[in-house]
Amino acid sequence: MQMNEYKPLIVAFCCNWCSYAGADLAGNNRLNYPADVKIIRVPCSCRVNPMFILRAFQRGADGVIICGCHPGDCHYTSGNYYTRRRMAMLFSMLDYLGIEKERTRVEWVSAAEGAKFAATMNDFAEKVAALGENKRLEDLRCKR
Amino acid sequence: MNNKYLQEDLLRMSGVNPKKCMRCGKCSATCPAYDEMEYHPHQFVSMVENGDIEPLINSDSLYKCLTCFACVDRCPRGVEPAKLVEAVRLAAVRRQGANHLKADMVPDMLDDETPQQLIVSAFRKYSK
Amino acid sequence: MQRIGVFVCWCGSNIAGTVDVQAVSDALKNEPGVVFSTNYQYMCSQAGQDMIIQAVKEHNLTGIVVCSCSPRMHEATFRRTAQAAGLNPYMVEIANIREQCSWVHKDIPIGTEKAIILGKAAVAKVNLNTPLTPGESPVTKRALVIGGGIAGIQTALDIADAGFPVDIVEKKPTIGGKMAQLDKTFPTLDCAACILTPKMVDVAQNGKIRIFSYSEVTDVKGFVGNFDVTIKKNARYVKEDICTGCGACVEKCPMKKVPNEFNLGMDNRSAIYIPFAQAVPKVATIDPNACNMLKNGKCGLCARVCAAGAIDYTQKDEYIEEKYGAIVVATGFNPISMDKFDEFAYNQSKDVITSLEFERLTNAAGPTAGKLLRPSDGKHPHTIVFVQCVGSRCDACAEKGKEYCSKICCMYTAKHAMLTRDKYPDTDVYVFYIDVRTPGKNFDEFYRRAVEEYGVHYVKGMVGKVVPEGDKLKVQASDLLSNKQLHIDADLVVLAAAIEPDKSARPLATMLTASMDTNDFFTEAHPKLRPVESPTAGVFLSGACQGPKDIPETVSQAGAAASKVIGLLAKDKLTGNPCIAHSNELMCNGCSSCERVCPYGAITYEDKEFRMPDRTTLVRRIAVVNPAVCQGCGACTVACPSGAMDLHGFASGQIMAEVDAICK
Amino acid sequence: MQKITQTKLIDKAASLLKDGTVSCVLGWSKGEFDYDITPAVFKTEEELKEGFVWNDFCGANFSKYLIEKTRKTEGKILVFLKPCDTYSFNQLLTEHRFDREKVYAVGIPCEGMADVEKVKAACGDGIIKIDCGEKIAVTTLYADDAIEIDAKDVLLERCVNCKSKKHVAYDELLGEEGEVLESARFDEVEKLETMTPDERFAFWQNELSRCIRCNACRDVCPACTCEKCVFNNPQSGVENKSPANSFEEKMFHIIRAYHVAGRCTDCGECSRVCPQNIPLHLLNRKFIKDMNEFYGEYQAGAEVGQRAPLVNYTTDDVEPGEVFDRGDIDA
Repeated sequence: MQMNEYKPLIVAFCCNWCSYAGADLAGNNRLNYPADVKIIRVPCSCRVNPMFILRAFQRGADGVIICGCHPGDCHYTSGNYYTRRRMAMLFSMLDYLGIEKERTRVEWVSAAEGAKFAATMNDFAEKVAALGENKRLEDLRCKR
Repeated sequence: MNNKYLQEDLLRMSGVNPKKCMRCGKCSATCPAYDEMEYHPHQFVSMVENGDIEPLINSDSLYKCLTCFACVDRCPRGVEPAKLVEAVRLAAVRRQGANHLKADMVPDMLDDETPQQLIVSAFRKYSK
Repeated sequence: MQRIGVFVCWCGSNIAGTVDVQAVSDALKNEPGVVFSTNYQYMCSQAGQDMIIQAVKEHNLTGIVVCSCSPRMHEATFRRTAQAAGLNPYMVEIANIREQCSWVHKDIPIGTEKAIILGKAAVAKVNLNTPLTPGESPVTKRALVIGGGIAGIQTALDIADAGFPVDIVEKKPTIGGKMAQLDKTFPTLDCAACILTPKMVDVAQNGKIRIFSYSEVTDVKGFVGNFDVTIKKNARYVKEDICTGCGACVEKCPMKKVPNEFNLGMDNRSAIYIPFAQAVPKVATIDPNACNMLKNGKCGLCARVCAAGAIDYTQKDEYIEEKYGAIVVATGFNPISMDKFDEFAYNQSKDVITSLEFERLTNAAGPTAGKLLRPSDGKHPHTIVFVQCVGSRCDACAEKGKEYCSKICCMYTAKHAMLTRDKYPDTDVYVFYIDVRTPGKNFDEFYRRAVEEYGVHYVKGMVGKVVPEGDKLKVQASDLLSNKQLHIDADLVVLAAAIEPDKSARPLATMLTASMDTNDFFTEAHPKLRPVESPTAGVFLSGACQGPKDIPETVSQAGAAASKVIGLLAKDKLTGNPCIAHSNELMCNGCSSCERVCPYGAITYEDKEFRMPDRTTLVRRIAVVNPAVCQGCGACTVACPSGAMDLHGFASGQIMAEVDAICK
Repeated sequence: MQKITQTKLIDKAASLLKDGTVSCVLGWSKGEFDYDITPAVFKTEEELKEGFVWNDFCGANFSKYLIEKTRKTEGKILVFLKPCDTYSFNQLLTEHRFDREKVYAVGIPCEGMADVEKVKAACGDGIIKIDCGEKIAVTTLYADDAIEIDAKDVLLERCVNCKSKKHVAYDELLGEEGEVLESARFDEVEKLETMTPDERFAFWQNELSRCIRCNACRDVCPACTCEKCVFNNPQSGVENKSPANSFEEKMFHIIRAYHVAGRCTDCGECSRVCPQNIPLHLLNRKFIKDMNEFYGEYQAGAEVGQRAPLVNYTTDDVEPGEVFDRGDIDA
């Protein structure tokens, strides 16, 4: 499908217990967010390997967001605390390499926060769209 | 000025959200100036919420409030009625264009015994 | 190569309204591995499921992708369908094109495009799916109940009734909890002790129930069906099995000035004590902070008068380790501290009391033998003011109160007011209320009787301040309905203090890895449909630890928790979640990174012999995952530097395939 | 000029071999040229006398070699450890990568190692002979006399910013014990942090585009000891041997640095061996600096059994969205 208007491609990793359910709730409440956001379900945000994020950027994603339970509410008690450290380190490194920091985000969304999920996705998609295409972490061979 | 604007004005000036009130009446229960007032702290909250503001502006109750903030301290819901009273007071002063206390009246009131703080707060209370 | 069938659901118009389902099933037909693709009105209906089963048989499918509602809705349904068709249930993946597509997008081309991409991702994942078989673990047929109040007692009795052994751990010297301290119970006004103590005796006499009183849980390991619990039995310096509860020691003990916690400090007890006459176990306990013998070795009187020889000053804390299949939390509640409510002068006057203290004042076994007397001077109070909602229903930001309604105060205050007027018709009783909340069988009738028959003055308004003056308490309050400020000279002020979860609940929740809300009440697995289960498998909730409750509600929840426990213990084996971590021993470095992040301690190490290409043997340390303990969070998979650790069902390869499909 | 002499080390090694304490010695030996000293195993006193070298070019960190060596060797191995090597040694013990019982570690003081590139810059090409005495005497094809340079002027970056002269692990220590030093090793990182993202991107694009994916940085790294490296594993999704385009250089270096984050002792071997002179230590040090700032001071390998920041947490850690502000605030 050829689109004139630039549409960012956003990959969202959502933990099964909170954020994926929060995304479902956003759907239940018919809260709109851009179709550019594609959700991948993981058991816990701590399942998200930094390599997956790099992979997504390599394959042409313009933004990657990781959503998990609020710190302290992890279904597995401590998973999101590790996520918080891992992502803090990864994001800091990407920023250090000059990659736009608005392309990555971690957000804590509980199962009850459908509205927050939609608002977060709207905001993130808007910020990523404003940056335009991801040029700094692209792999030309993977381009559409 | 229409009531809706006035109401919005009051809420913005005071920063009070009267919807948080659960009608417990603890503000009025705790008020030391209760008997002096025609409208009591809890009534300020509910009347402003209902847009019934004219009677408040025209009432002497405005100037009976000691601004002691006991109601603010005790309110279980954090509504802060005294701030609302203060806001209504400001509205009254602005509307009349006539202050209860004018700036040129102040020098006469000054004497060495009066703490400066009192003058300042009285001025704050009766004019703006 | 997989042979994948794609089934796109219309969900009536829920999906078909914004997604061109025909276009989706057509587009997915050409994906690698897909040999069959169709769409249908309701995939989850019997007809839809039959369609899947039919297709599996006809096209020899090895994997299934259902494009439908959220996997949280029907993943289990379609897994059963796959199983019925002879497939491994874990060969099913769901593309969520309802909650995360058709319901959030309004434009058909956009919705359709996204649905196709989500479908492609699911197909890419199924291509890498492998059949999984859940592991099995045995069930220890014994339950642990933490807390020996009415909730714990009822749960334990019901579980024992079904034939399973139960242990109760109670931190106080006796079971009974808060109910044992109450006088009468609303709305029927039965005496609390009369209905509770027979149950306590039942517990004591039940062969299936063990009571660990004066004990606490210090460690919990393991998982549903296989908990390893450490119980610390505090030294009570009395041999429990020998003590007859005769009370001779209590009588002779010279240290008699210890505030009696059972009467909330309104009278004193001795250093060796039995909390109350009907205590279970009826065994004396020495308070080590008060006993002269234990503090400085001088006294020993109780040992001399004990005919049974039960006193043992050398007793040590004892740690007991026991296995349990299920754990019930029944840690109950406490009234909040009144320290922050200066306006009510609770700390300034003895005659300002909480409702629980009022219970003790009117209880025949209480400090005044049931006569309503003022704590300060022992005089009969003539004007009593009850204040409702003290610390309940406060603003979320307020430091001193709780945001929730404590639920039981309206009814017990009506009870107190009514009983006072009944026994002492010469008293004036005022109740200041914000709302009177009486939902419950015969509750409103009860409240109306207090007003109409007993003449209790219910005043809509709140007490603003209480000032002790002479032997009176000056109460300043508002009467909102008559728009007046009231000034009452009261003799006694009773505060209906908000209730909060017991302080022991938070550390216990950490041990159990059970979640709590911001108020420290335990969270239920589902607020409506699973109200007595914690989200942590094998942990159940009973009574006020989950939220404010009155006695009938507590008892019914206790029974419900018991039936859930019985349902669990009745199984011989539990089937686990097969989506768990596993380590590739050829790649494992044995570096311990995974062990450090595992929240369940599921990873251990062993030295394993490897045959090397040059025919030598190499012993290397490798990680081993205990499939019964692993819950499948995946923390280890990312901590692992070599990528040896992976997760069944959410393998790195599968997730990357999804990423690729989405980004293509 | 190293304080301890080559002869002393040979004597030590020879006597330990002789009395049977160890069965072999892991040490440095002469390579093709005088400046490319390479690791070697010595089994006899004769071999030691013939090949063992200790001078200003003995940068190699032997810790990593112990993994393979301890598996294959009967008896104990003698290993010489410079202060920075001992951190790697401990880190590998933390990760249970070799049997401590099979190693006899001798700590030796180090005055800093020379950077061959700097030597070449000072003396020109065509080096045929280097003598390390009081000064480094370099003989080249083109100069008549040996050129003398001060070792202090040609130190490796990691030695200029040496973090510690203290040995954190050894069985026996030769010479005097040093101290943990205050170093300016994060200054360069800080400088980068204060640049704009565009400048940083340009900087790294320039540096990383030189990468030829020789894998030397990975192969030499004492933290890169995986039984199977993800870059060699087709299942890892990042398997790749040579860079196809600019993305893969970045990908490789981010993943490499992330893999050793929290385990990297900042020994600087990666930058030392890089034939393209990419400042790889700046990636590792960024992680170290961030972890120090966000999660408290942590030196990998300072003690055996430490819990690295990335396998640890506190309930009030910094949020990932907040990490970016730090550099600016500090600046």
